[in-house]
Amino acid sequence: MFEAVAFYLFAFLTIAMFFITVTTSQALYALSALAAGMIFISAFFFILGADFLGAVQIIVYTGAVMALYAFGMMFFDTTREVKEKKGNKFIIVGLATLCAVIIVAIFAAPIVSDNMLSLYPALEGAGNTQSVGLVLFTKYLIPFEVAAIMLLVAMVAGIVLAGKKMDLSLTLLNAEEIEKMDEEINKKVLS
Amino acid sequence: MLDHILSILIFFPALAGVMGFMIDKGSIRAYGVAVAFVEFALSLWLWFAFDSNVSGMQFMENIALIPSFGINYILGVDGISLFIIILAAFFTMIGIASLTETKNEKNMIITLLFLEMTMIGVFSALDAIVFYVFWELSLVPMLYIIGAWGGPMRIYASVKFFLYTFAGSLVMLVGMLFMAYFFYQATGTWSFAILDWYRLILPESFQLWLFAAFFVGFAIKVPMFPFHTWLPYAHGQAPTIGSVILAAILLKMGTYAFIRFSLPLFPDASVFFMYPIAVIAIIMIIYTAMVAYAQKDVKQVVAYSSVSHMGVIILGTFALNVEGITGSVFLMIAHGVVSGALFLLVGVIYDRRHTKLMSEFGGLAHVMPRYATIFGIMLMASVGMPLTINFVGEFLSLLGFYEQSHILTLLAGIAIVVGAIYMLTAYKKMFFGEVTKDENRNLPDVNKRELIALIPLAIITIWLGVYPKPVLEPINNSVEAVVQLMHNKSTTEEAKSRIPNVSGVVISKTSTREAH
Amino acid sequence: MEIGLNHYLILSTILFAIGLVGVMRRKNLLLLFFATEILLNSVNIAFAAISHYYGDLTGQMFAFFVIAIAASEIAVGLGLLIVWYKRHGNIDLESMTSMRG
Amino acid sequence: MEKYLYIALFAPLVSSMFSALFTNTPKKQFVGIIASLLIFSAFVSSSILLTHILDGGDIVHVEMMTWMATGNLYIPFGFVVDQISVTMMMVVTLVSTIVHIYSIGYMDHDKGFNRFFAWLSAFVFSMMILVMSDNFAGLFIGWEGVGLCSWGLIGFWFHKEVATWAANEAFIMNRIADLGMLIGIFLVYWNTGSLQYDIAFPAMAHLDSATLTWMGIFLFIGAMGKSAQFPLHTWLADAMEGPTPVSALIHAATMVTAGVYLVIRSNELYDLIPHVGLFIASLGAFVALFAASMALVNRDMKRIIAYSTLSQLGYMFAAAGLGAYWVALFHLMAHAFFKALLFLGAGNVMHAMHDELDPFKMGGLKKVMKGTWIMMTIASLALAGIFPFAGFFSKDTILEAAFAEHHMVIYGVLLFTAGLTAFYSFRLVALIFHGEERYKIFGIHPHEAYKFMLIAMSPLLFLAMIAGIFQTPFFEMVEEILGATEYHIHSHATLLIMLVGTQMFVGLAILYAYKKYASWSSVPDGSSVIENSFIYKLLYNQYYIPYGYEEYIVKPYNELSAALWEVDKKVVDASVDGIASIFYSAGENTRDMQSGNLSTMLKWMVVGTVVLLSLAVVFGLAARYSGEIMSILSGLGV
Repeated sequence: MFEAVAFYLFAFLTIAMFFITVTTSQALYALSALAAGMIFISAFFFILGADFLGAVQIIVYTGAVMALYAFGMMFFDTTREVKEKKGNKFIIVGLATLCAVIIVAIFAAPIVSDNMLSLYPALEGAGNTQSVGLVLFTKYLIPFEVAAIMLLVAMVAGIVLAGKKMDLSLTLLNAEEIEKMDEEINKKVLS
Repeated sequence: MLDHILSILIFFPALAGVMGFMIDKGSIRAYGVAVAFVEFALSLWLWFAFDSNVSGMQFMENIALIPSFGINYILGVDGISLFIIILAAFFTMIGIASLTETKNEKNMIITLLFLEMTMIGVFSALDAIVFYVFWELSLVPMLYIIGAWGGPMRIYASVKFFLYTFAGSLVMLVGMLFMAYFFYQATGTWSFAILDWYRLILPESFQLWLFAAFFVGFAIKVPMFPFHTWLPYAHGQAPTIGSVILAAILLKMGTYAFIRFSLPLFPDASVFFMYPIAVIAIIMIIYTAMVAYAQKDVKQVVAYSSVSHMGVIILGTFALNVEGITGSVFLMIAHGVVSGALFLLVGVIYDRRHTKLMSEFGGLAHVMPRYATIFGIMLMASVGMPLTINFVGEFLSLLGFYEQSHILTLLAGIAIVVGAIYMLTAYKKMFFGEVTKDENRNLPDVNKRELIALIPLAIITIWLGVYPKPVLEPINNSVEAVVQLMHNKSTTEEAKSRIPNVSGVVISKTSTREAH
Repeated sequence: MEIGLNHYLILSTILFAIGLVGVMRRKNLLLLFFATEILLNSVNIAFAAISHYYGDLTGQMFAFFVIAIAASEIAVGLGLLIVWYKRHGNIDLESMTSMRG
Repeated sequence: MEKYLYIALFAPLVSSMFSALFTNTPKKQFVGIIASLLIFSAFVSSSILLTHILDGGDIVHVEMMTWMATGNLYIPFGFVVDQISVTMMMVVTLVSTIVHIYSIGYMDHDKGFNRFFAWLSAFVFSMMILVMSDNFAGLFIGWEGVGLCSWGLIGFWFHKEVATWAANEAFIMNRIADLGMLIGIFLVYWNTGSLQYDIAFPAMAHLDSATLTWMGIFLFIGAMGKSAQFPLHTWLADAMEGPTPVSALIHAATMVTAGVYLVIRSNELYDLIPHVGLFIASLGAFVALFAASMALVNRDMKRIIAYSTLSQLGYMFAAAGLGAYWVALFHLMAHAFFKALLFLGAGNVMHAMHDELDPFKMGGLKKVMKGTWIMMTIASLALAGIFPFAGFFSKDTILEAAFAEHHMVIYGVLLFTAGLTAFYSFRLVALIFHGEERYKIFGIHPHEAYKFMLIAMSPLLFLAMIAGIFQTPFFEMVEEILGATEYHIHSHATLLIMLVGTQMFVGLAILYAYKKYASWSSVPDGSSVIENSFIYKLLYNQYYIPYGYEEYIVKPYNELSAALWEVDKKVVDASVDGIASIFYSAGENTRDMQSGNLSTMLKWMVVGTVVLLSLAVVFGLAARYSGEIMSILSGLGV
């Protein structure tokens, strides 16, 4: 009973947050709503007994990713309203709904759902951090290492891409130099 | 070395071609001629070492490539493929030797060497996948030759050539995969080796579909009516050397593949489709001959005549008896020599006048008597004059098909009439009459370089016309094996009766008369 | 009332649909990124739920890797966005038409 | 004896190749002389072979080497000298020797002197293969070879449009017939299993008559082309564009008789199918009359002789068709002599008249060209069949044969034609050599040909006069191979009446021709009544047959070819291009999808996802309910 209440509550909250994320015209709202949605999702993980995953969710998404977005947004002009594309909203929503309905229909179809439920009952004790660690460092060791390298590479790439001329500081430059830089940038843009 | 002579034959030109990139521009021609000559000498050695009394494959090589799927690098040569390989080497040699001034000569020669590799590969491959790989690879150098050195519409022509043949061969690939799958179903092991496939007896309904799949690929390559329209464009736009190789060797891939794949693999389907294909062949023969007659461009005349002659080859192939198939294999060689020579000859006049329109010529026999003579010899070979190489093949092909159908042979025989009509008309327009155009008055006659290419061809034309035995005998032995295989494999009553049982007949070739 | 796998799957589907809506209607690339995050997360829920109900940790592992990939994607994606912004002064999808066929 | 056989066969080849070496060099007298000597050596060898055969020696049969051998087919280069071929060899080598020598003079001023001898000797070689081969394939080699050489020689003056046109016409028409021949050969092979005469002919006795009929018909079609029988006759008259020695050798004495030779060679076949033989005889008789009628009014000297050749070929076929093979062969031989003589004489006249061919523009030439006059008159007498010249013996025997076989219509036609023959021959002689010297109007100064040319012709003159005495030895020689019966009218009185009657009829025709034309004084200009009569026009235009061919065969062929080319471009090729353009336009239309706008792309991506998911549903359902679907479909009768 408690599980059901929690599920529906968090389901409602998650859907609401994500809905705001995709509909709001304020980037900051969107960011905040997304962060909130992430946290609510971690709740599902806890309900499902995937504690470690829940923790990772909060740390990585709400902590790291959101921070990254927040920093990223500082580069862009986020104060103004986000212009949305003109176009038929019905198509968009319709397509998405159709997609969702089909997927639901597939899962709800007797043949699929019967197979799924009747085969494996839920097991207690699975999902604790220890067992996750065991699996992660034995069976999935190589993917884990690869993921680590990938993250490293992504980090380096992020720095290299974003960090050009990071050694220059606007506060340490005088006005003329800044103007010159602007001109150069403009030239590049024009070319 | 003899154990690997086929691999050497295939890859020597390719390696030499790669090395060619390092050769200086000025000496590339000598290098190319040298390589092609060595290759030709090797192919002659192959002939020398070939035991013409053996009907099966010789010089087999077998290296596993993907054993789990039965894909192996299997090579081998029999009487059917031997001479086409030699012809390929020969034409590459004289092609390079007679190459007139072209831009990017180096690229051309290297491309030709690569093309040689693919051609010899196709004719010596005994594994369907290897065969397919070489088959498709052969498109690339030809595409390049047409696209880079062709006439004003070269891009259109080369793309058309490529897409057309490529589309066909994809269908063929599907057929091959199905064939391998059926083989797997029947035996439990995968194999793409043609010789393994030969042992597989398929039910007639499967044969029909597979035959059709293979047919599309081969028919476009031949090219059979109504898939022939890429050929005139390709010939019209290709440089001389491209046309020569295309007509002499590349087209033979299709007819060769009919004999290598379609007939022995699907004997019942071959009998089933014999009449429709014969009708197509007859349409090819007469229709394209008439179209050839309407051409204004002499190269197009030769191109359409090529299609027309290929019709006779197809007809001989589907005679399904030893005489017809031997004739068609011989005609492949004959047609290679003759049409190759005709394209070279057209190239000679094109180099001098930069036009191929017959209305621009006239009276050339006055100014270029040697050229007119050689052209005349090739013309007569083309119309099937006895004692020239073409006659032997044409005669045997038609003779063979006569056993299957009298009336269709009569119709196909119209080839010798219509062939004479367009060829003689073209010759008359070009060579006879007074010299009407001033530009033609001082044309130089064929020079030494051109003679190097043309004289051997003329000699072969006459020599094999008078004494075809050295070539005919190995072909005959291999063809007898094929026909016997077909007879043994065929399941339907009709096929059994259409395909003769060779072993049951006393072979009276070595009669007592020949003994003395 | 028992919460079964289907509930989670349907939730995941709904979230996925919302993500799709975002992907389709957002013009601002940054906000488009948000939408992709939603898509990834919706899948994560499905993974975790399946893992739970099947008693197999593989699902969680996948979710874990998805998170890792999402993180690196954001790192690289944001870097690229910044470069783009420096060049063009905006991050509108409409301006990215150099891939026109 | 084999040595002589090889000399006879290959001396012409050597001669041809030797002459061919000099084709690109200016005229060399020695080329002609050496070529003539080589052909003469072939003649000598043939004579030795003839004496060998006459002495009752064995048939010389050699097999030189294998030509084609595949499957059950075995074709060697085999040569046989028997009574038939030795006769042909004699005719060929004798006439060609004379023509070679004659040509040295005739082609004296021609640029292509050397080339001419190369072609001429090549022709002799082909003809020798044709007559000496011991199988049908070898025969076909020669058959096509003579066609080729005839093409080269008709079109010898290739700068003349008409000459090359005629050459092509001759070649193509012969090709049509060769197709029939080829089919005949195939029939022989598949029914008898061999192409060797000595195997194939005996095997034919066991075949059913329908097959044999087809065989006979197709082989005869081949013969029709080579011997220019109706309806493939038009090329022969046009072939007169070639140099006159060529006309004498190829289009009178040898090549055109190849068809007759074929029928004679296949006598064992035609004996089995008398109804085809009767058809051949009827066609022969028809052609004899038909050609003679065209010769009556023609105004081209060479064409008149050509039609006369055609007419005489008709006689030969009539004889061969009636089973009188030896008579046909004998007439072939005699005809070769006097017709070659006639042509060579005409060549002299042409030279004298600077290539003028209209006999109406000549007249009175006997004063300046006495030798030629005598020769042509005697040749014409022989042609007309006046006793005791060659034609009397050969032609009269044909008439007797027709009479003896009770084919009175054929006999009547042939008899009537004999009269026509006499008339047109002497019309020609009278117009050329008698009457007023009309050529003076055109400012021509005729002169007699070289002495050695006349001497070269003299053997022919001699033979045209005395060939008749060979009849009995000839008959004795060939009777064993041709199984011949001597055609004798049993009642002497009938025979006498026939002979005298024929001679009188012919003689009257000659006298009428002389009376009408010997004193001709003007050049007709197309205004006289007779020239405007329907029959004259019909005959003069060769029954409008060439016109009909041109109009109803050549032109439609041209148009059909052009139309087919359009079809090739506009239908066959366009349909392929159409398929390509469907793809192309599909791509062109869908490129908007790839606007480069990411959000559009994303939208399409979602569409794709939906489609794939739907497909999954559909297939899932289909898989689940496949049994039901099948039952429903089968219920619908699919």
